[in-house]
Amino acid sequence: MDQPFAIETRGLSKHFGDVRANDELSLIIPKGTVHGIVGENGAGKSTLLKMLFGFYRPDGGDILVRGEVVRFQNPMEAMGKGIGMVHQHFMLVEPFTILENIILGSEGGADLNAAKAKAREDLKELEEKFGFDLPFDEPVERLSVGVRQRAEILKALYRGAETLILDEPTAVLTPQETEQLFGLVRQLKAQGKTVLFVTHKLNEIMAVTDDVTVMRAGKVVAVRKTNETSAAELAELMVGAKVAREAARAETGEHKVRLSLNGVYASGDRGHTALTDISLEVHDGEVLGVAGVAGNGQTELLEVITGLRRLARGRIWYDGAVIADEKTTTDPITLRRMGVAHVAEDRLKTGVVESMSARENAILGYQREADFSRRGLLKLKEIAKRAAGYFESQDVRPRNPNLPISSFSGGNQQKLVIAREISRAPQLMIIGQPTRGVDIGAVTKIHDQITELRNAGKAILVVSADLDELLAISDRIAVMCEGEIVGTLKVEDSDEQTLGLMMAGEKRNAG
Amino acid sequence: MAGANKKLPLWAEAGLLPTLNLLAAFLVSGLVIWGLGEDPFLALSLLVDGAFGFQEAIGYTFYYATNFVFTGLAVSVAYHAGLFNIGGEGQAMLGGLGLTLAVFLVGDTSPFLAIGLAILGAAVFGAAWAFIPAWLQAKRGSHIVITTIMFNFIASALLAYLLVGPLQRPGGQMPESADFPAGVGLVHAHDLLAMMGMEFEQSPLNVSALIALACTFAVWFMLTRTRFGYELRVVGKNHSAARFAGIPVARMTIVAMMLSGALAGMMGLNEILGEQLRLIGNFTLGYGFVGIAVAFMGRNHPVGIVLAAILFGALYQGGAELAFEMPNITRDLIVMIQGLVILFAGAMEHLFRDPIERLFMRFRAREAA
Amino acid sequence: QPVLLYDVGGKFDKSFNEAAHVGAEKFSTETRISYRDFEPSSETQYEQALKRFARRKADLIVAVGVGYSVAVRNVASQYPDVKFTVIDAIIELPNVQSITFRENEGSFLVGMIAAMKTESNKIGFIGGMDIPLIRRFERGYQQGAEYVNGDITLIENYVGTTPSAWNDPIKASEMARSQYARGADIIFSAAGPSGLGVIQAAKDTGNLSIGVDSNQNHVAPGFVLTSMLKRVDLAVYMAMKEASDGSWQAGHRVMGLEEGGVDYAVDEHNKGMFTDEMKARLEQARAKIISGEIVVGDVAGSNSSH
Amino acid sequence: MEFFADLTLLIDSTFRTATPLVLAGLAGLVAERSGIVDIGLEGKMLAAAFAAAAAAAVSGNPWVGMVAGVLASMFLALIHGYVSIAQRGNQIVSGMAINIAVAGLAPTLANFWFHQGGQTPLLGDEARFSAITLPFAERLSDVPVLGQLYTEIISGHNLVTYLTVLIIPAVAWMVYRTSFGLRLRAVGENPEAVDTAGISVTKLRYQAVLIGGLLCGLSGVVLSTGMGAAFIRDMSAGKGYLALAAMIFGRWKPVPTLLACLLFGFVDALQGRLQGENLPLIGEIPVQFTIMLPYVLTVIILAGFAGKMDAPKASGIPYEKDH
Ligand SMILES: Nc1ncnc2c1ncn2[C@@H]1O[C@H](COP(=O)(O)OP(=O)(O)OP(=O)(O)O)[C@@H](O)[C@H]1O
Ligand SMILES: Nc1ncnc2c1ncn2[C@@H]1O[C@H](COP(=O)(O)OP(=O)(O)OP(=O)(O)O)[C@@H](O)[C@H]1O
Ligand SMILES: [Mg+2]
Ligand SMILES: [Mg+2]
Repeated sequence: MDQPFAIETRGLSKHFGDVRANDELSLIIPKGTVHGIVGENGAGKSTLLKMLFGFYRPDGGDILVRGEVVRFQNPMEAMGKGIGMVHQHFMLVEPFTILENIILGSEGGADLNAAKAKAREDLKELEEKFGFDLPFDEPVERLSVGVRQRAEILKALYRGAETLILDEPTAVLTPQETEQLFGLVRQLKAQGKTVLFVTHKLNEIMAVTDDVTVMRAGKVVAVRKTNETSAAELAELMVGAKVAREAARAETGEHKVRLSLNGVYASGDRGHTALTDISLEVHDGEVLGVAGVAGNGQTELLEVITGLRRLARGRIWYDGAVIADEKTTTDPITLRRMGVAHVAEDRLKTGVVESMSARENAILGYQREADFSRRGLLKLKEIAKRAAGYFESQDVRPRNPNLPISSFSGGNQQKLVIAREISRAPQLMIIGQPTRGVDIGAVTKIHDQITELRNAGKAILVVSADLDELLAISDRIAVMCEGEIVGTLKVEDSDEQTLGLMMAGEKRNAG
Repeated sequence: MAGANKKLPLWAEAGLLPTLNLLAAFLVSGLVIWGLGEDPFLALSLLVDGAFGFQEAIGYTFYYATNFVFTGLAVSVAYHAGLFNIGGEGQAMLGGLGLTLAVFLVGDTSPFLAIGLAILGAAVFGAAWAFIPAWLQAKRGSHIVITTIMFNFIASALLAYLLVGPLQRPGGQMPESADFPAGVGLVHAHDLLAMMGMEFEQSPLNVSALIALACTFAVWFMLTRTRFGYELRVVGKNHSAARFAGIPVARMTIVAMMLSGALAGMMGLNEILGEQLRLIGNFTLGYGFVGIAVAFMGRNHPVGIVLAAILFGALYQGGAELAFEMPNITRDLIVMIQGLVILFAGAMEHLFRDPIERLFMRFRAREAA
Repeated sequence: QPVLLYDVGGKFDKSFNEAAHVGAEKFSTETRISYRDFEPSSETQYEQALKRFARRKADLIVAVGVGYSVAVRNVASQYPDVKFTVIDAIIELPNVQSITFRENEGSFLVGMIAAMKTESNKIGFIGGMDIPLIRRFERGYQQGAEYVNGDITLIENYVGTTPSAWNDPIKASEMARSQYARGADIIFSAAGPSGLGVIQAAKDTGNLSIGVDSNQNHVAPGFVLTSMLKRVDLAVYMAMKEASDGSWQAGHRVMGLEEGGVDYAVDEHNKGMFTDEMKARLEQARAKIISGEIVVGDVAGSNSSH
Repeated sequence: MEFFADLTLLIDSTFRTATPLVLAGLAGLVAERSGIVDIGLEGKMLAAAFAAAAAAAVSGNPWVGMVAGVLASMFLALIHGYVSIAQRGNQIVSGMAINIAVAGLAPTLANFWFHQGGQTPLLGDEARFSAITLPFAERLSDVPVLGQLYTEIISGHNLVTYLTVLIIPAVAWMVYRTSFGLRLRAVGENPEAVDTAGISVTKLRYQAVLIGGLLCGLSGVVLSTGMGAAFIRDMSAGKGYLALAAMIFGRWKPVPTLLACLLFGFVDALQGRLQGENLPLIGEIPVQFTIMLPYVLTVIILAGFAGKMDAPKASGIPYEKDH
């Protein structure tokens, strides 16, 4: 008989120490549907998925696949049951080619070359069916996130996945890539596959899913048919309260130029030219958004401005004074003293020191400021006080500054980082990916804070992969492509499509 | 893994676990001894008694421990900066050389000045020897584990050259320098105590033990209380975050290594300026390597390092006494026991941690209920 | 009960520690007086060990190796009523007997043997650790060889510069192979256990080697030309014997050819390789050395007191 | 001609001395490619040298020695594996501990069994892998150049050396041309990816350390039953560390590692050759400085490669999958 449910869980529970990550969780996912899961950071989404994929073992309850109870000991068994997963942080071996990554673990035979040859054949078929076109022999480390993700999906399908689990797949994608992904998802559905889809972006839920489950604190708080609910309702269900409208942007009028780049060139880590002839201005009281497909120079742009990368050519002025040119770079400490704050794009890699406590992270970059250290000695009391303050003001959870930062979710880490950088009342704020992977509750709060700064007449530069975000908080949006600024638009005359096309380098615009 | 260290109370963390590991090591050693047809329990009691049983023994135990405190601190300072300094051995040798040169430079004119200079010389030469690998690591990315190992070999050859050449003891047969001028040397503990009217058997224990303790405190203070220590640890954990925070990674790498080298170099104070009163070709006897084990057994915490150092001091001294008393237990066997202790106490902390943690969890759960 | 203290080289170093051990064994089997011995693992333990046995009022403490000089000096002055015998070092104290050897004289003779035996006119020397003590082996060896044949060439190598050089037979044998390949057909190795590598190389390449300290002729019969004996065993034996029958005296005793402290070994394994003519020349030279007609050179400062 | 002769015998010696380095280097390579840093090569080598010499001495058969040596080394590899994989312990400390423990245990057992003070009895030729003269070596020896090369350099090494010549391509093939190799390289780079691909990280790493143990075992075997003819305390004399250095030089790749080992072997032979030589200009170099040569050279070459070396990203980091 044909069992209608692809996956069912009954009273599924998972604890980490005393944290109930998943608590008596029951849900049903009909075959051939796209099922969305939303919830705050730490709601338990990833945990649930990892159990379904056999990566964690449940502490209680059952998982049923096509009607039969399963007890996965490891992902292999899950795959055996036709469950494939694309993780939030990709599970790819960077120096390997896509092909090698795909066959890893299911080579079928000791001879590698034979295995590769065979895999190529089998993959052709899949490619036809789902319209992939991947550079199989490129090392993954050279590929864009979008491509990597499709590689991950293909990997799952190659292993015969019937049900595909996606954890925050769009967090790092461009609109085009996102669209491409959705196209793929619809195609999978058309082919009778089931898709389980976690995201923090409710419009995506509305766009692709058939049903949506809302989680809070490890529990299911609601299940809805997508066409019978609204983003607003979901948001409410998630946080358990009405989500405040984002603060309005006050009229700040014309203001002096705070930051300006003129003909800036810089080379990237691989020695290639990452920035070509970049010129831009940021005024007080405005938010300049920078859009672009990841890896088109945004990272390097942030770095040259914040003194982490030297220029090959060109000049950078701050408040009328040169802070960088071919010869000179101003070091981050001095920049901070001059009132330049920096929210690093890659939180875990740059913005925080994972194994250090939240308290110690609360002064990272400001350790030399008078109120944190005097004559080389740390002012521990002062630091503790400040950290506690950040936890309060940003409502960081769990409320314990002594935990290592690694045991906070990205969302909470980000709140802390923002607090740290805002606390110095900067004149210029440089922000990379303000809300990547952060739940909407936090997103709203962070956006509000950015807007408040702006209204208070500060200058802000935001790099983000999330166009909605840029459209929501920017005054002007500059679009980068292949290290150049292909155009700058006033927010009122920009929209996803145009921006998207410009990002893809299809359309230029001297706005 | 986060908060794993929070799962146990301090006494279990710092007391119970190390003890269990130690017992495990002794258990295995005991089996070997038994296999060799000797009485393990007698051996153990002799070892303990030989290490702490009488004043002289205690003196020797702490004398050896002093060496390990220096080398252990050296390893851990580098480690906090994310560097593996296997070069303690060579740095110690150069430290010994530095202090010797200082002594022969001014020893005859002013012993006091000489001692002062010697302490300085030990630190400076040790630091200098660490500088080159550090610089290569910072600027050229040369693997510091390898370069420091190489520098150990180079140091020993260099010392050998000087000790059968320029620094050769007149008419000497072995690679060793002439004796230090009279009066140049660190005060022994028994003399010190005698001055204070306390009777204590003779032993090589000398004031460098106090210097070692001072260094321990300094390192602890530096790591936990100073901005420099904070920046050093940031560099150790995450270079890109360090750059973000405006910390000059390369310079920090070099400075940390030089501090490490200086600490290792000061080991010579105890061996050379404290006891031998002449430079001996191979006076380091692998203490630099043992420092690695000491540092990790001490969980890279200054206090832990002191405890681990005392443990090893006891093994050395007690081991010697054991070999005195039981002729069939050779010094080789003692070396093996040391190896096992390093293995169990230094590398297998989870052996008992995980079960014990589970125990505590259940215990807490019951309390909660 | 007498006590024997080895140096860090350890009891069975196939060298003079072992020789000392043999001497003590000989003593105790003859006299049925047992003895205690101890292998320190660091210089620091020298003094520790000396004190310990001094406190126990040992009849005699024999310390082997120049490394002991300082330690013995300190402890002996602290325990004036205890007898000390130190080998390879010289301490001037009323309760210390110092015994040193003229290794260079023995080396002179084996040098002659090598020179008389070589067909390639090239001979080799491989030292263990590069220290004066070993340099004087080389010096005497060279002088002896040149005494026989003025234009003989000597190829020399040292295994290393740290104590580990005594325990690296692999490197020693590589050096030996190289020397043989370069034309040497006889190699004298003063390298402790590393010397076994030299003998092995001689065997593998069908050449000759010369052993050292104790008689190593038996190690590879036919490939060990002879061994330069350094009779530490004799010294230890005598010291213990004298101490037990009361004839022990403090002071400095030098053991050269005259005293039979050094010599070359002839036994069933190698007597075939000696012609009477060779023997004659050797005995002649021995006589000349003893009479002082031949003065065997030495390296700076060996044997001078501390 | 003098020069040519010198060169041939330097190269000849290079092959001999490089053999244990290459084997140990490859051992370290396999282990570290899987993410397990193995600074315990020294100890495994020594243990194998002892076990091989002891077994060969007792049985009079080198093959028995080889088996014993390899087993001893693999046993230690297993311990290191257990500590690093199951116990998630510090791999460097574990390695050092093994080195120290073996340095003590081997002579103790040797003394206990053979009463020759921490040594094993000298092996007769039948009990060891002595030099093999390849066919025609004698006859070709007087054919200029080629013939000499054949006789002097190619011929006349011990069996293990020739075995090594086969092992090198075998290891390279395993690492790059087999599925196992793919998994091996993957687990050293990103164990989590391997885990989610459904392969047991633990099993893979145990396999790697065991292979390492086998290779390292052979390197010990050649020391005491090939190049030497007995076990002598500490006879590994730092070769384990040197092999590790060679592997890092070789950037964790088989062939470059081989070259690095050959370089070390050559420089070592050269330093022996330079001792006591009166060089033009320089004059006679003191032994202590010729001894330094290999180490100084290592440092110089290391400094030559600027930039980070591409070590396996996960090497030295215990893999913990939380629950
Ligand atoms: N490996 C772990 N160890 C300890 N606790 C964990 C672990 N993983 C998750 N948790 C706990 O379980 C809770 C749920 O985590 P989970 O990753 O499922 O949240 P999430 O919904 O995926 O959050 P996000 O939206 O940030 O991805 C967290 O609050 C956390 O405290
Ligand atoms: N090792 C760990 N120890 C304790 N908690 C953990 C651990 N790993 C993850 N967590 C918890 O799991 C939750 C989410 O983990 P995850 O790694 O999914 O965060 P994240 O996905 O980076 O957050 P975001 O989705 O906002 O980016 C967090 O609340 C965090 O507290
Ligand atoms: Mg998650
Ligand atoms: Mg997440």
